[in-house]
Amino acid sequence: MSIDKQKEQGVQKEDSMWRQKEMINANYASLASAHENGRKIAATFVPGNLNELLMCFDLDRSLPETNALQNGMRKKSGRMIMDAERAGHSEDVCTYVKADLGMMQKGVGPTGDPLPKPDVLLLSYTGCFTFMKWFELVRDEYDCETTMLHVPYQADGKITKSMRDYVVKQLKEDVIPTLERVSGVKFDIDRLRGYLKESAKAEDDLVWVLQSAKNKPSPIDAYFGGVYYIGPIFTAFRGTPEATAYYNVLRQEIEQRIAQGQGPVTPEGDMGAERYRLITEGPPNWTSFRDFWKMFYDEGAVVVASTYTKVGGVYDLGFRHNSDEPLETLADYCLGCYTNLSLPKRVDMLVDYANEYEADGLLINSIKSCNSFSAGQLLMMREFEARTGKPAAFIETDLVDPRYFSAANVKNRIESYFQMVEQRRTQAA
Amino acid sequence: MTITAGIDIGTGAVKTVLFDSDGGENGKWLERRSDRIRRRDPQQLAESGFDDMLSAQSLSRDDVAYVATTGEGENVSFRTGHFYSMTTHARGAVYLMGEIGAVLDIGALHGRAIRIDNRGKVLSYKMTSQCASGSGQFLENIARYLGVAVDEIGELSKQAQEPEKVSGICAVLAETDVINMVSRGITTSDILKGIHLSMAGRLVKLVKSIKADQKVLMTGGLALDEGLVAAMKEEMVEQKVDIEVANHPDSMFAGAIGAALWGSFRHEKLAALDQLAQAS
Amino acid sequence: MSATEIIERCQALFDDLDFTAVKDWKAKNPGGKAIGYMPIYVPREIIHAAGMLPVGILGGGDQLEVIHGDAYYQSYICRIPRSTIELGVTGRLDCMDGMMFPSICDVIRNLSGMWQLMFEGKYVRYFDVPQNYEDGVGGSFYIHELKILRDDLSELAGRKITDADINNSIAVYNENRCAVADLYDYRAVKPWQASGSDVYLLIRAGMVLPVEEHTQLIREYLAAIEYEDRPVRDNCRVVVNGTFCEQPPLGLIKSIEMAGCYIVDDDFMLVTRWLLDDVATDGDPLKNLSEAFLHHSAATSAKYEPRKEDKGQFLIETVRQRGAEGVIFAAPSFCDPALLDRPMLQKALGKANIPYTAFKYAENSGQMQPIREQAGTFADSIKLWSV
Amino acid sequence: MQTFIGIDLGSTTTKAVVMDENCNVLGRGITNSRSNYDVAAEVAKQEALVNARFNLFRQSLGDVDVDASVMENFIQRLELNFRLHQYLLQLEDLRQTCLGNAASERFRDLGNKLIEALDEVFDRLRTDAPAMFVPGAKRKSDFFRDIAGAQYMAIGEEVAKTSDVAFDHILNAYDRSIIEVENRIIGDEKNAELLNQAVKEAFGTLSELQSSAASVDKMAQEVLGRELEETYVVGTGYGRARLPFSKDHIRSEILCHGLGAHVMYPNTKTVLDIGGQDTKAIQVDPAGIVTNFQMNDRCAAGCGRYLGYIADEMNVGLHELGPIAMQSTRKVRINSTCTVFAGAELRDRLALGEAREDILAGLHRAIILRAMSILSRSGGIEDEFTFTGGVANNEAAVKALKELIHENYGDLQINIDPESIYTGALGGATFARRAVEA
Repeated sequence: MSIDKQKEQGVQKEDSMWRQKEMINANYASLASAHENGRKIAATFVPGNLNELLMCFDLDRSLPETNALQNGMRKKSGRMIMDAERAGHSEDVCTYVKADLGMMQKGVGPTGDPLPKPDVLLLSYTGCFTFMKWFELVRDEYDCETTMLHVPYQADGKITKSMRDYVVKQLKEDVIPTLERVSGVKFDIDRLRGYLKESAKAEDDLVWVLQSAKNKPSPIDAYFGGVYYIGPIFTAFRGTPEATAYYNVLRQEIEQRIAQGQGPVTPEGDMGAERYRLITEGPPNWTSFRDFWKMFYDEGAVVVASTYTKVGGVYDLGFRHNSDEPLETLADYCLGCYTNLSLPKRVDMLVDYANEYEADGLLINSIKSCNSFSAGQLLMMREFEARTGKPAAFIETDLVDPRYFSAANVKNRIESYFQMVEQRRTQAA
Repeated sequence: MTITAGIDIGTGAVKTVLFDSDGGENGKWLERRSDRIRRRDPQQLAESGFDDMLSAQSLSRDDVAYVATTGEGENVSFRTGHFYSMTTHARGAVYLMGEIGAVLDIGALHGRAIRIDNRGKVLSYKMTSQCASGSGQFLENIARYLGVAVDEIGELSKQAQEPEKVSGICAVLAETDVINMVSRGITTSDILKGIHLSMAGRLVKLVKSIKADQKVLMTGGLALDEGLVAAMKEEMVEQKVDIEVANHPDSMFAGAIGAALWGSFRHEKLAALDQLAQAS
Repeated sequence: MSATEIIERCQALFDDLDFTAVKDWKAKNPGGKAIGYMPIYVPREIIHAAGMLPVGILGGGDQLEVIHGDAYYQSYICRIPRSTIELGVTGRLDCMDGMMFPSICDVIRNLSGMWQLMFEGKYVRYFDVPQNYEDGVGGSFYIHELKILRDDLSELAGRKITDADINNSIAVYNENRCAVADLYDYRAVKPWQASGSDVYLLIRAGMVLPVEEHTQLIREYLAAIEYEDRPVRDNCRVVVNGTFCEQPPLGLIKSIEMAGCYIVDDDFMLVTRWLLDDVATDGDPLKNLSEAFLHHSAATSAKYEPRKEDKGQFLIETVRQRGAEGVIFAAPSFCDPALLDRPMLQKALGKANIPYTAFKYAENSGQMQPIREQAGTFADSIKLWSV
Repeated sequence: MQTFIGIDLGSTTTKAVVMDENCNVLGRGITNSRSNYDVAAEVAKQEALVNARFNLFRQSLGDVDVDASVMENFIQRLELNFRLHQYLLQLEDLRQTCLGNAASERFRDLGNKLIEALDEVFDRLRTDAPAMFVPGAKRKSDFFRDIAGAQYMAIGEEVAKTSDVAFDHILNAYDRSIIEVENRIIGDEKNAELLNQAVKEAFGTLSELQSSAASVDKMAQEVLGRELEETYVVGTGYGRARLPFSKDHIRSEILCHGLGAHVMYPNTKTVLDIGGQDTKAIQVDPAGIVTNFQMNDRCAAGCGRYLGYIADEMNVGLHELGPIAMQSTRKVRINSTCTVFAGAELRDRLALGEAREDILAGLHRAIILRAMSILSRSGGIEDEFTFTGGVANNEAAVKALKELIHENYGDLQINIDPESIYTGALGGATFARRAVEA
């Protein structure tokens, strides 16, 4: 359904939402016609997404995880996954990968526009082992030129010079030359600087938006709403003026909500009274996103901080793209993504969030597909409870595999959790 | 001519056949029997069944050139050799139906799709995963719960108006699903059909995953469940698989037949090797 | 010792979940330290050069009762981290003075962080390896990682580790690599003599024994096995692939053979066969180790394959060299590297007309019936149709 | 009088607890959840109310000057007689339903044979009935489905041998009738009537009572006549969503189990409940408030039903498993607790020549191992520890649990109440009481 039609029908959304929807659709439209219009397509991942660099070579950007989640939300992923499994991919492995391969078989993107095969795969191997095999699989299937950017893991919670040098060297000696060859465009570092400046502006506003959740009531839901807010910056738009404009509008909307003491907007309009403030760890489930969200706002639960909104960059801890050292800043950006952080560091973040955002507790949505997130979450939960004295709940779902979302189970857990928090509160009072 | 026996020990029943063939070719079917295990010792069932068959043909054990076991028959004491289920079902299926591209073996606890060439060689296969509410066992449990006799299942299932599939992967939770259906007033027919469809869904997925391109023959204990057969046909359409799912009145013997024929083949091969050995 | 006695000793080492062998070594070497390492590869030479005992930690097998370990993991994560944590919280790993977690997948990667939180005060090292194979790029990063390891260990050992020390250790490990290679070659020729489980147990012994002793043990076995007279069975020859991290239960290896397959090559405990040739024992040892890693190491699912056309070639080469008739892909359930890689390897085998079959296991799998069923059918299809 | 009722709608059984305003448990009732939750809830509640009356009888004992032992004896008879009548009532219903079904199309070609066979079966069932309800008699279970079922199988098989009707047909006649029958509610009036009858008969059987019959009867009538007002009802458990209750009459089973365990054992810190298809580990604070919980889902491995399948597979009663396992002399490690494949595993092991009791012991340990890791996930075990749910009545499971707790957490107080299966309902009833206080 076209956006204007939806608008006519008065579908509940803020301006920023419409803007974003338009940006996304425009990008898919552009990808669809890229080859006719002589443009080349690069595919790359959200964590370690070097959007500014790719723009320097006039490449269109396609992000496989985003495609998969868009297909999930449109209830198309289930079939794609089964197609991939039938083609011989294990039922045990990441469903983003299978949804992506299933989609590529058909060559049609989430919006229904054709999605041509990418001309180059920028394998920024950042914080997720599966990425590496994912693009090996795509390369194996579609013969795409592939360039690997290996981003070392922050095992000890810090970025060392050796790590940065390694990444920068790969950019200089491997990634940039490959992109030049594929695109036929010469690399211009000043052009990169320009995009990076633009990025930093949007990043400031994004951080302001995410931190607005410190207000009571919180004007935003930093998880279910948050996934929309991170959209442009984490995908094909960081470094573009559209993105900067989007965050500007978004910020104004939220300033207004704060002034009027309003809570978050939900698919069913404004949320009722804020009863629970939560931190979340882990990605959401996309195939039942609405039902999942409803389980929260129906109970007056709002997420005030989430780690998932940091997979494409932990900006709230201070990182900004810095145009003064363009390549080094790209390296630091990749090295700093949430899933590239050590487990102890991730626990610290959760604990700090719980305190700074005055949360009642932690909810971990453990994702079958994503071991980078999930392996160790049960320990993170214990550590969190021990260090904050706040209760945590643990549920298991998946990203885009409808077979793995059991509404009854999830509801039972969440219900019991809220009743528990409630009970402890009345006890304390 | 060589007389060989095939013994297929399954979860629910022991199937035994006696064949007369030359090296497994143009086999003549002498005897057959199937004994439901019902908590008895399969080994003994196999042995007694075997002997009864012999006496029916007024033969002695020495007249049998090769006793081939399959299924869970690896440790049958009086066997000559053992062949694995997929090998034997493939061979048996070809004997029964000739031109087929794949075998779908459906037992009490497993489902296997086996792609074969026209001589019955196993090219590839796929099995249902361990935890599967789609097992025949599960169907039987539910049938009893619903007060339906095994021989009624098919008929009832065919009468279904609006079947509802069981969602649960774990059979126990799936059972609860079913109980909930009953409590929501879903008819017995619709429930059974629902289970058949869920099973069929999984099985067709198997058939697709082995990329079968020719007629598929259903074998094993559930091959003759009309309800399942019907559901299979529907699911094939549903999942856009354009090949015929056939079945054969004797398909439950496919494993035993295959064993008997392979036994004969092996027997001749070994005999040949002996001669070679003696010659040299 | 007879071959059987040697294997009995290895079996005893294999069954011992308390690492008594390590404790004995420490008793004999006062002040000596032990460093545990997980699959698939760490440069044991450097640990050895520090005068320490490298100990392979391969999970708990099918005899360990996992209680606390399960509490840390969801149903969809493989077994090895659970049983490893169980070994840790039950004090069985107290005899390790440090733990190394190679970069193999996200589960093991995160386990390194869990170890930091759960066992404070112990030396924990996530050992990153380059996925870029240029000496000047990945190489210099890797050499830096090796330096860190060397310096950490010399601090732990309380003495400087010289290049001479490392070169000497490299020589010792060259010996071991050579013995292991001979063992594999022997089995490929006479698989009925050196059974799959024999070879497995022999290599497994190398996870807890000092390398010199292990080399010796293999040599003794090779000498003794010739005197055994074991029946030749009508089996086909297979390469087992995908078992490089979580180990299959011994019962599975035996079941494969029972079902009619001789294992003529495998990727169990790759650490012993990771570097394919001798490593130079003169000059800068870290540079030599790096070059060996970058240019002369085994291909596995945990590595990036820079060139599409090389995908699966290493496996195909192994099949050819060993005269194998097929490949059995046995991978642990939920093993990302093995299971994501498998379709590409299968495609490559398909092109090379090499038959294969595939199934999954867990280190504590109990039911071998389905395994025998599949391995057996595979063996049948090769045997009955080979003219 | 006011009563407060908690109903725990479990996946396999439904439990009810009736409480007075001083939080004393008056009565407990249990029934199989069958395919109709409303019926199950109603039946469980009625059972609990009937049971409450028996306890009221006990409470009123003091009012009459009769030797206590005689009185206790009287009440026991009373209860047994009541159960017998209830049983016979349903048995008759079953008979009619079976005969009805036997006359249907399906069995046409059997002519009268099946009808005759059924008549014989039910005659014998009726004759055997009283023996099951004499003091000290053991019954396989307390659910009509199970008692009648077991008897029916046994007798049916014999009848099948003598008559020329296949056992399968006789069995099928039962299978298709039992659901109908067990979904018919007996009803309060009928129960009252049966109770009255039972009282009269109890007098008949006990001569010692004749002298003081009048006072006893007066007491009895008073108790029978007393009105039990259902002041507040709280529903919980797996099937709670299906109960015809408003939201504020529903509580999560986690909270109910936590509170119930706390009510039984006020020092409880950790609760383990192993039910039909889920296992819950719950941590509670000194006030009985849940501080943490973990439960299995999407896979019922290692839950109560697992033992059910095993019992079926071995053709023994569920309650016999424990005792058999207790005879084990050798340790057998079993790693898979998948319910459906339990049977296969069992056959595998038997084929390997392992002893039945050793395998069973291994299976019990496997279940408890799973529970142990769920406990560990919820934060471990703290003194005191309370084990609830159906499996808590299985001695082999308890043995394994005690061993493992000792091995992993040392010596601590382990509470197991013989009535622990009612824990959730007890918590529900307590919430009901509190709801009215507030």
